[in-house]
Amino acid sequence: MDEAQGYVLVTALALPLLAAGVLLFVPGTQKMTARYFSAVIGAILLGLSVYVFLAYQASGDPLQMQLRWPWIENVGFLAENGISLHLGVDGISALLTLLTGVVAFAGTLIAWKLEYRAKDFFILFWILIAGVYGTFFSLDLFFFFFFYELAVVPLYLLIGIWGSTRKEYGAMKLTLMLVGGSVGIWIGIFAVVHQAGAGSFDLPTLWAAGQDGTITPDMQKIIFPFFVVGCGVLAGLWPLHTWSPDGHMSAPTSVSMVHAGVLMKLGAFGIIRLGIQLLPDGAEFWMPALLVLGTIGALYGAIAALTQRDFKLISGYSSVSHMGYVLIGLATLHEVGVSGAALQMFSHGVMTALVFLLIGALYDQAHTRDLSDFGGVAKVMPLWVIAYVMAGLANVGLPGLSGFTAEFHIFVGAFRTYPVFGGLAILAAAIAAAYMLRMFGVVFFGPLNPRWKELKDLSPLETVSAALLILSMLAMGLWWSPFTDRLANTVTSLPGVIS
Amino acid sequence: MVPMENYLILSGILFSLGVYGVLARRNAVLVLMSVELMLNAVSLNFVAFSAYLDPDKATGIIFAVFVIAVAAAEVGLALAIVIRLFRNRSTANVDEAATMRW
Amino acid sequence: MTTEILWWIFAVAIVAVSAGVVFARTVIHSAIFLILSLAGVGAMYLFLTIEFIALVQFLIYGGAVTVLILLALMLTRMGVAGRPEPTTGVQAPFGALVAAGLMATLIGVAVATAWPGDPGGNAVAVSIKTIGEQMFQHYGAPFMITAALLLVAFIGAIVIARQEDDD
Amino acid sequence: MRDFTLFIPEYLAVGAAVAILAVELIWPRIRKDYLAYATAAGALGWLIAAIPYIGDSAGDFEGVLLTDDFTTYFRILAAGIVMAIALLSAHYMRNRTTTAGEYYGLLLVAGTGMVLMAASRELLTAYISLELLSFSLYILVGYLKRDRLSNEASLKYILLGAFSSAMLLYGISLIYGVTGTTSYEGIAEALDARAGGTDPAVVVGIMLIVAGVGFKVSAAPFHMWAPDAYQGAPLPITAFLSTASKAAGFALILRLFTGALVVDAVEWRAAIAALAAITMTAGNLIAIQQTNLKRLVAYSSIGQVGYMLVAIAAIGYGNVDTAASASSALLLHIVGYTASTLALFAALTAHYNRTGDDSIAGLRGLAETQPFLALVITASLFSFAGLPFFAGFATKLLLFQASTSNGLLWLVGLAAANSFVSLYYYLMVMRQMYLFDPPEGQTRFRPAPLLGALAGLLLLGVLFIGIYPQPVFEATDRAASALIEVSAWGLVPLP
Amino acid sequence: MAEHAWILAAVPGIAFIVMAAFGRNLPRQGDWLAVLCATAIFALFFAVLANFLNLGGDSWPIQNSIEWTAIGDFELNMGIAVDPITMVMLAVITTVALMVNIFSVGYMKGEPRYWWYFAVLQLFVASMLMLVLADNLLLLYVAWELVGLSSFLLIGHYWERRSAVEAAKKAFITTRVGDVGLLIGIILFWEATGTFNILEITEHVKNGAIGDTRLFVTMMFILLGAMGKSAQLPFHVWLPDAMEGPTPVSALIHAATMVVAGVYLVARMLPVFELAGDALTVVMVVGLLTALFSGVVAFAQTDIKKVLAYSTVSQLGFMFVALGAGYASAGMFHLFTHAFFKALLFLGAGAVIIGTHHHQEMGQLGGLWRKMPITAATFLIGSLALAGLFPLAGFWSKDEILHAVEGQGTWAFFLLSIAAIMTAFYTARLFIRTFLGKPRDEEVASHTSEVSPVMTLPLVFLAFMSIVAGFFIFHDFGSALGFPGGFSEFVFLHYPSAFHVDWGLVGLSTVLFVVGTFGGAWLYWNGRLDRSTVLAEWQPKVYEMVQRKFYFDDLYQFLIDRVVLGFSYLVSWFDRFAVNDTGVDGSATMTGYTGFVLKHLQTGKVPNYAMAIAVGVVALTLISLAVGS
Repeated sequence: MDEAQGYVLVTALALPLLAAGVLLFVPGTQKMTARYFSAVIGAILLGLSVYVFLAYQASGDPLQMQLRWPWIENVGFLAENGISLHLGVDGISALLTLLTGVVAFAGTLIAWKLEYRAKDFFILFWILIAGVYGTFFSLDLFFFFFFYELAVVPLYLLIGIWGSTRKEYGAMKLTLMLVGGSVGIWIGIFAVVHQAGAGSFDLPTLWAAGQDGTITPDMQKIIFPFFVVGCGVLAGLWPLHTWSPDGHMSAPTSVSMVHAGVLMKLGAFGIIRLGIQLLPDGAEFWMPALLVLGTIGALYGAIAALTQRDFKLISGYSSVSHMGYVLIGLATLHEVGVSGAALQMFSHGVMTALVFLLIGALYDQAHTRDLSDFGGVAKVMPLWVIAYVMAGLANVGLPGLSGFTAEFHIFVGAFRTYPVFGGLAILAAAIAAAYMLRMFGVVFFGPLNPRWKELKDLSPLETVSAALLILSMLAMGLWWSPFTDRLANTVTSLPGVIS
Repeated sequence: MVPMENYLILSGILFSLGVYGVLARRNAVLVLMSVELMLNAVSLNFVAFSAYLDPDKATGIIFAVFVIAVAAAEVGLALAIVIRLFRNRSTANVDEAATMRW
Repeated sequence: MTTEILWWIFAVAIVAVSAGVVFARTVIHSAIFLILSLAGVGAMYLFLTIEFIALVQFLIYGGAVTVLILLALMLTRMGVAGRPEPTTGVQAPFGALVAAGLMATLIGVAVATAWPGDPGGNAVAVSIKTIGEQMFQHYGAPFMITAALLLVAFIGAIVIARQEDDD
Repeated sequence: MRDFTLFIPEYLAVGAAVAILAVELIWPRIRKDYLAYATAAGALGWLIAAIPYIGDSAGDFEGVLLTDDFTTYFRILAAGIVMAIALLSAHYMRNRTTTAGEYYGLLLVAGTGMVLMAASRELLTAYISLELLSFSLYILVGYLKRDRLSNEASLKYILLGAFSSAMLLYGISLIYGVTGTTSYEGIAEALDARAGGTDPAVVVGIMLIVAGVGFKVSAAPFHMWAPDAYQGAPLPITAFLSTASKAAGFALILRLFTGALVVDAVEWRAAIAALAAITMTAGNLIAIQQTNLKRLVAYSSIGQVGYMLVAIAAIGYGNVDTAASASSALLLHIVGYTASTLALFAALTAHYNRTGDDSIAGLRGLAETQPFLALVITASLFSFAGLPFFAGFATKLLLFQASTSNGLLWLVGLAAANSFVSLYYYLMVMRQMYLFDPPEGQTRFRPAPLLGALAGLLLLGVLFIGIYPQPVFEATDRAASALIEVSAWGLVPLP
Repeated sequence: MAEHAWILAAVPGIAFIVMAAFGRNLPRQGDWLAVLCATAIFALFFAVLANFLNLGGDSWPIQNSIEWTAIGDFELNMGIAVDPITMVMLAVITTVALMVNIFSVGYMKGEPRYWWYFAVLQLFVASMLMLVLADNLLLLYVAWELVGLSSFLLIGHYWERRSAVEAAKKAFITTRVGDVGLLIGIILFWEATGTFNILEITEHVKNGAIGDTRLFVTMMFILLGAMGKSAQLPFHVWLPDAMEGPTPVSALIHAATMVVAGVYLVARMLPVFELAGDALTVVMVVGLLTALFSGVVAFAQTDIKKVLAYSTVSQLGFMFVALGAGYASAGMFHLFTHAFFKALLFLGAGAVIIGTHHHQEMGQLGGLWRKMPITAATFLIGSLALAGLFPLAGFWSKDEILHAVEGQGTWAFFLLSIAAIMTAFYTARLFIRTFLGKPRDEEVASHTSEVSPVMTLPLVFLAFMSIVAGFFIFHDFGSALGFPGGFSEFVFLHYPSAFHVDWGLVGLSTVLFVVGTFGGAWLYWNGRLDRSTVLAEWQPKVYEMVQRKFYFDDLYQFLIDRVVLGFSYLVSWFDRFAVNDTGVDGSATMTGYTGFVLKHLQTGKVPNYAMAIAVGVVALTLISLAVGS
C-alpha cells in the first residue's frame, strides 16, 4: 500500500516535468492547446494532491507513502543508498502538497489569459511546480536541494519575461537573493553529509545522525545558521526579505500566486526539514534568535504595509509579516506552535495566492496598482471585492477563515514558550487589520471614480480559481481537525519539540 | 673544487635576470631573449645537479638536452608569431599589442 | 685552484653579459650579449666536464637560436637601424624588485638546502655512453614526443610566418 | 619494459594528423570542411581504439608512461573533445583560411599531448607532453594570422607560456636536485626518506611547478593570458582551450600530486587552497564586468578551475579515501564541465557563424530568433552555475561534497558562494537572450544541421550527467582508483 | 432541546449562506426569508427555554461539546453551555432580532443591496447567538470577531459614503485593539489552566491555578476586550460613529446586543474577576467614568442617533459599574431592560428618519408628535424607561444598580446618581426637541408622515416590553411565568435573597428622574432655548470641549496620523534605503565594483601578466612557508 502510494508521489512529481517536456514540442502558435493541456495537468495534479492529503493517515509512522529508487550509490564517497530518489510525505508536507495542488491549479487557470509566449510560460511554470512537489516529497538531501533549486530558478525568466514594474531589477534581485540563500543550504549540506560520515544523502539516515550526536552539537550550532539563513531568504526572513516586495511587484499574476503561495513555504519547510529535524541541537541553540527575527519580521512587515500605496507592495510586506508568524511558530519548538507554523504556511499560501490573483485581475484592466487611483470599485466589481475582502479578513486573522486557525496555534505555542513575543505577534495581527481596512476603504468603497466605470468583474475562470482558494481558506478556518490531526503525529515526532 | 652551490647561485642570478628582462622590457624579441636566459639557467641547474648528485643516470643532462631542444623550437615558433605581429601592426612592442584587456 | 679562479672569472663575466642582455639600450646589443652569455654557460658545462652538453649548447643556442633571433630582429627592422629600443616599461622598477626577491629566494634555496649526495666535491664526468643509453632507452618516449614537438613547431612556424598572396 | 602497443590509439591520432596534412598537400583545393570530417573520423577511430583499454591492466612504458584506466579516461575524453571541436570548426574554418590541414592536424596532436600528460609518470615526459599540447595551442590560437586579435592572443600566450615553462622547469630542477630523480615514484620515495623538516628547495620547487601547471589550467594569478587568448582565438579553439587544456592540466596535476608530491602535502596544501580561493574569486568577480562572450567564458572557466582546485587541496588535506573520492568527483566534474562547455560553444559557433558578433549583447533576442540555441546556451550556463537538471548541479555538488573536510569547510563555502556570484553573469546572458526582442532585421533562422545536432547531442549529455550521473561516475571512479593505485600511498606509509 | 441550542445559531447561519449566495435572485430579495428565520429562532428560543426550565436548576449549565482538534497534549473541545445568563442573552437577542428584522423590511425598502443587508443581519444574529452559547473562550472569541465583522459590514452598508466607510473602519480597528487584549487573555488562561472551557477555567482559578498578579494581568487583558466591544472609555469613539449604519442595525447591534457582549463577558467571568484582586474596582471605575463622560457629551449632540449612541455608551457604563460592584444580576438586568427600550428608541429614531425623509438633526425636527403619533408615543415610553420613570423597565434596573453601588462607597453612588440625572436630562432634551414644540423646519415638516405598520408594530411591541420587562425582577412575577423566582434568583442561583423593593431607593430614583427630566424640560420646553446654547453661551470653551467629545477623536487621529503612520513611513524608508538599497543592492554593487577594480589589473600587457605570475610564485612560496612550518 505504502509503496503503491509512493507511485502517486512519483506521478505528481513526474507529471509537471512531463508536461514541460511535451509543451516544449508544441508549436508556440498553438496557444489554446497549451492552455487546455496545462489546465488538464493542473486538474490532475490537484486531484493527486488532494489524494495525498486525504490518504495520509493521521496515526502511525509520520513518514508515509515512502518509495526509494536507488540513484547513485557505491561510487566515489557514496555508500549504499548514497543518493536515492527517496520520496515520502509527513503531515506537514502532505498539507503543503495540498496547498501546491490548489495554488498550481488556480495559477494555471489564471495564466489562461496570458497571450505573450504562452507556451513558454507554461513550460517554466510546470518546471517550477515540479520543483515544489519534489522539495516537499524528497527524503534525500541531494534531491531536496535539486528540487529546491529547480523551483527557484525558473522565476528569473517567469518574472523577467512576463513581469511588469521594474521587472528586470525585480527578477534579478529575487533570483540572486534566493539562490544566494541556497548557497547557505549548500554549505550546510556539505558539512552535514561530511559530519554524518555515512556517505549518504538519505535524510532519515542523516536525521538519525543529527539526533544521536554523530553530527556534533558544536557543529550543529555552526551549520544551523547556514540552513536557516538559506531557507530563511525564501521564507522572507527579516532582514533578507527585500526581494519580496520588489519581486512580487514585478511578477506576473500566476507567478506571484505560486511564488508567494507556495515557494515561500519551501523556505519554512526547509527550516523544518534541515533545521529542526536534522540539527536538533543547533535548533535549540538558535531558535531564540530566529524568534526575534520572526517577530521583527511580523511587526516590521505589518507596519511597513500601513503606508504602502501599491497593492502588491502591501501584499509583499504582508507576506513578510505572515512568514514572520511562521518563523515564530517554528521558533517556539512547541507542538502547537510548530503546527501553527505549518497551518500558517497553508493559510498564507491560499490567502496570498488569492490576493495576487485579484490584484492581477484588477491590474490587467486598470494598468495601475496605486491605491489612491481607485475608489468605489465595489460598485463595478462586486465579486472581486467580496473575494478580496475574504482574503483580507483571512489576512487579519478573522475566525472562520484559515488565518485565524493558523495564527491561533502560533500564538498558543508562543505564549507557552515566549509570552512577550506571543503578545507582539498578536499586536502585529491587529496592525494587519489596520492596513487591510485602510486598503478596503480607499479602493473598494467610497464614491466610484468615474475612470473605472468600465472595469469588468472576475471572469469565469478567475471566479473558479478564486472560489477554489476561498474554499480552501474556509475549509481550514471552519473545520480544523482534518488539518491538525494530520499534523499532530508529525509535529510531536519532531526532535526537540516540546508539548 | 667548485662547489655545487656556486653553480646554483649563478643559475639563480641568471634566472632572476631573465625574469627581470621579461618584466621590464617591452620588445617582444627581448622578452624572448630573457626567457632564453631563464631556460639557460635551468639547463645549468640540471647539469650541475646531474654532475654532482646523479652521474650514473645523468637524468639532469638529458633533461638539459631536451630543454635546449624545446627552447630552440619555442624561439622559432615565437619569432614566427612576432614577425606576424610586426606584419600586422608594424611593431614588436608587447605593450602595444594590448588591444584585448580587462 | 686555477680552475676556480677561471670559474670565477667566467661566472662574473656571465652575470655581466646576462645583465647586458636585459639592460642594453638596443636590441642588437642585447642579442650580442645573449650570444656571449650562452657561450659562457656553455663554458660552465665544460667546467662540469660534460662536453656533450657544452657542444649542444654551442651548436643549438650559440648557433641556431641566436641566428634565428638576429634574423627576426632584421625582419622586424629594429636591429638594422640600431634604433634605441623605446625605454623599458613603466613597471621596470617593480620588476627589479620582484626579480631581486626571486634572486634572494633562489640563492637562499641554493645555500640553505641540504642537498643529498656530495655537492661539495668535484663534478663527476658523465660518459656520453651513459647519456646515449639513457636517452634512447629509458627516455625513449619523451624523445619520440620531442620529435613530434619539433615537427609541430616547424609546421607552426611555417604556417604562421608564411607570406601569403595578400600579405 | 617498452611495450609499443600501449599507445596504439595515439599512433592512430598522430597518423591521422599526418594523413590530413598529406591530403591537403596533395589536394590543396579540397573543401576545408571535409578535412574537419576526416579529423572527426580520425578522432572517432582514436576513441574506438581506446575502448579496449578500458579495464585493461595497467601497462607501464619504461616507468615514464602508464596506460591505466586513468589514462584511458583522458584518452576517451581527448578523443571526444577533438571530435567535437573538429565538427565545431567545420563551418567556422571553412572560409577563414586557405590551408586548414595544419589546423586539424594540430588538433589531433594537441589531443595526443593531453593523453600523454595524463599518462606521464615522470617529470621530463610530462614536461615534453605539456609542451606538445602548448605548442599546438600556440599555433591554433594564432591560426587566424591576419586577424590582429588572434595574432595578439597567440603572442601573449607563447611569451607567457615560455616564461611559465621556465618557471616550471626551474621548479623541476630543484625537485630533481633534492630527490635525484624525475620519476614520480622516485620522488615520492626520496621525499619520504628525507629526514623531516622543511626544505626550502622542495617548497620553492613545488611552488614553481604549481606556477607552471597553474598557468596551464589558468589559475589566478597565473590566469591572465587566458581571457586574451580566449578572446583572440578562433571560436572552436576557445572551446578547446577551455576544455582540453584544462583537463590535461588537471590530469598532470592529479598524477603528479597524488603520485609524488602528496608525501609532502603539508608544504603545499595551504598554497593550493589559497590558489583555489583566489582563482575562483577573481574569475567570478571579474566575469561580472565582461561584455564579450568569450572573455566571459574565459573568466567563468577560471572560476571553474578554482572549484576544481578545491579537490586538489582536499587531496592535500585528506587521506587516501578522500583522495580517491575527491579525484573521482573531480574527474566527474571535468566530464560535466567539458560537455557543458562544448555544448555552449556549439551553440555559440552556430550563432557566431550567422552574426559574427561575439559580444554578450549580440545574443539579444536569441530566444526569438533561434530558441533551440538559446536553450542550449541556457543549459550550459546553468550547468556552469550548478543548477539542477544540468551536469553542473550533480558534478559540482559531488565535487564539493567529496572535498569537504572540517579544515576545508571555509573553502567549500567560498566555492559555493562563488558559484552564486557566477549566477549573476550567467543571468545577464540569459537576460539578453530571453528578456529582449531581437534587434531590427534579425529574423528566425535555422542553425547548420551539423552544429544543431552536435549541440543537441551535447545537451543530452549534459542532461544525462545532471540527472543520472551513476554510469559516468562509475567510470570516473575506476579512473580514480587506477590513479590511487599507483599513487604515493601505495609506496610509502602516509599519516 | 436545550443541549441542542446550537441550532439557534445554525439557523441564521444557514440563512446567511443561502441569502448571501442567492438572496439577490429571490423574490423580494429574500427579506421574507430573514423574517422567517428571525421568527423561527424566536420560536425556537421558547422551545429551548421551556426545555431548559423543565430540566431544572440542578442540570444547569447544560453542556454539549465535541472534540475539535488535538495536537499532542493540546486538546480543544468546542461546544455550548446553556445557563441562565445565556438564556437572558438569548431572550434579548432573539426578541430584538425579530423586531429589527421586521422593522427593517420597512426601513430598508428601496435601499441599495437590500438582500445583502438582510444576509449580513442573519450572520450577525448567528454569531451573536454563538457568542452567548459558547462554552469556551475560544469559540466565544470566534463569535466575538464575527459579530465585529457583521458590525463592520453593516456600518459600512452605505459604502459609497466616505464617512460610512471611515466609521466602519474605525469600529473594526478600535474593537480590534480590544480583541488583541481578549485573545492574549484567553491564551494566558490556557497557558495557566490548559483549557479554554469557561467553567473549567473558573474551577482552576478557584483552585489557585494562577498567581495573583498574573490573574490580575490576565483579567485586565480580558477586560480590554470587553471594553473595546462595549465601547467603554477610552474605546468609546467607534460607537457614535457607527450610527453611519442603517438605523435598525444601530438598534440591534449597537444598542441592544453586540455592544453588551462586553458586559456579558465580564458577567460570565465574574467569578474569576472576583478572585483577581482589584480587577473589579477597575471595572467599576471604567464604568463610572464612561457613564459620566458620555452623559456629558450627549448634552451637546444634535443628531438624534448620536444622542442615543452616547446614551448607550453611558448605559453600558452603568452596567459595568454594576458588574464592578460584583452584582452581576444588576448588570445583566439593566442589559436586559436596556435592550428593549434602547432598541425601541433606535427604531423610533429610525421611524423618525423614514418619516421625515432622512432628517435626523434635532435642529431640523420638532413637533413631530402630531404627524407621527404612534412613533411619538412609543418613543416617549422608551424615553421614560431610559430616564427611569417608575415603574417602567429602566427604573427597576437602574434602581438595582444604585442598590448594588450603595455598598461600594458614597463617591460611587454619588457619581452614579449624577449620571442618572444626566440620563434623564438628555433624554428629556431629545424627546422634547424632536417631538414637541413647533417644527423648526417647515420644509421637513411638510412631508413628514407616520411610517407603515411594519415599522410601528415592532415599536409597539418593544414599548410593551419596555413597560413590563422591569417586572421580571419580582419573585412572584418570575414564578408566575415558570421561572425559579425573579431575575436575580434566576440568573444567579446563589443570589442572597429574593428582590424586595427598597422604597427609600425608589424615592431617590424618582427624585433623580424628576430632577433630570424637569431640568431638561425646563431648559428645552416648547423651544424656550432654541438651540442647546445654555452651556455654549455660558462657557463657549467648555461647550466646545464637550461638543468635540473631549477631543478624544482628535487625539486618536493625531496619534494615528503622526505617530503610527509616521512610524510606518519611517519603517518603509528604512526598508528601502537601509535594508534594500544599502544592504542588498549595496552588497551587490560592491561585488560588482570589486570586479570592476580587479578587471583593470588585466591591462592586456605581457609584462604585467608576467609580473602577476612572478608575484604569484613569491606569494605562494610565502604562504607555504608560513603555513607549512
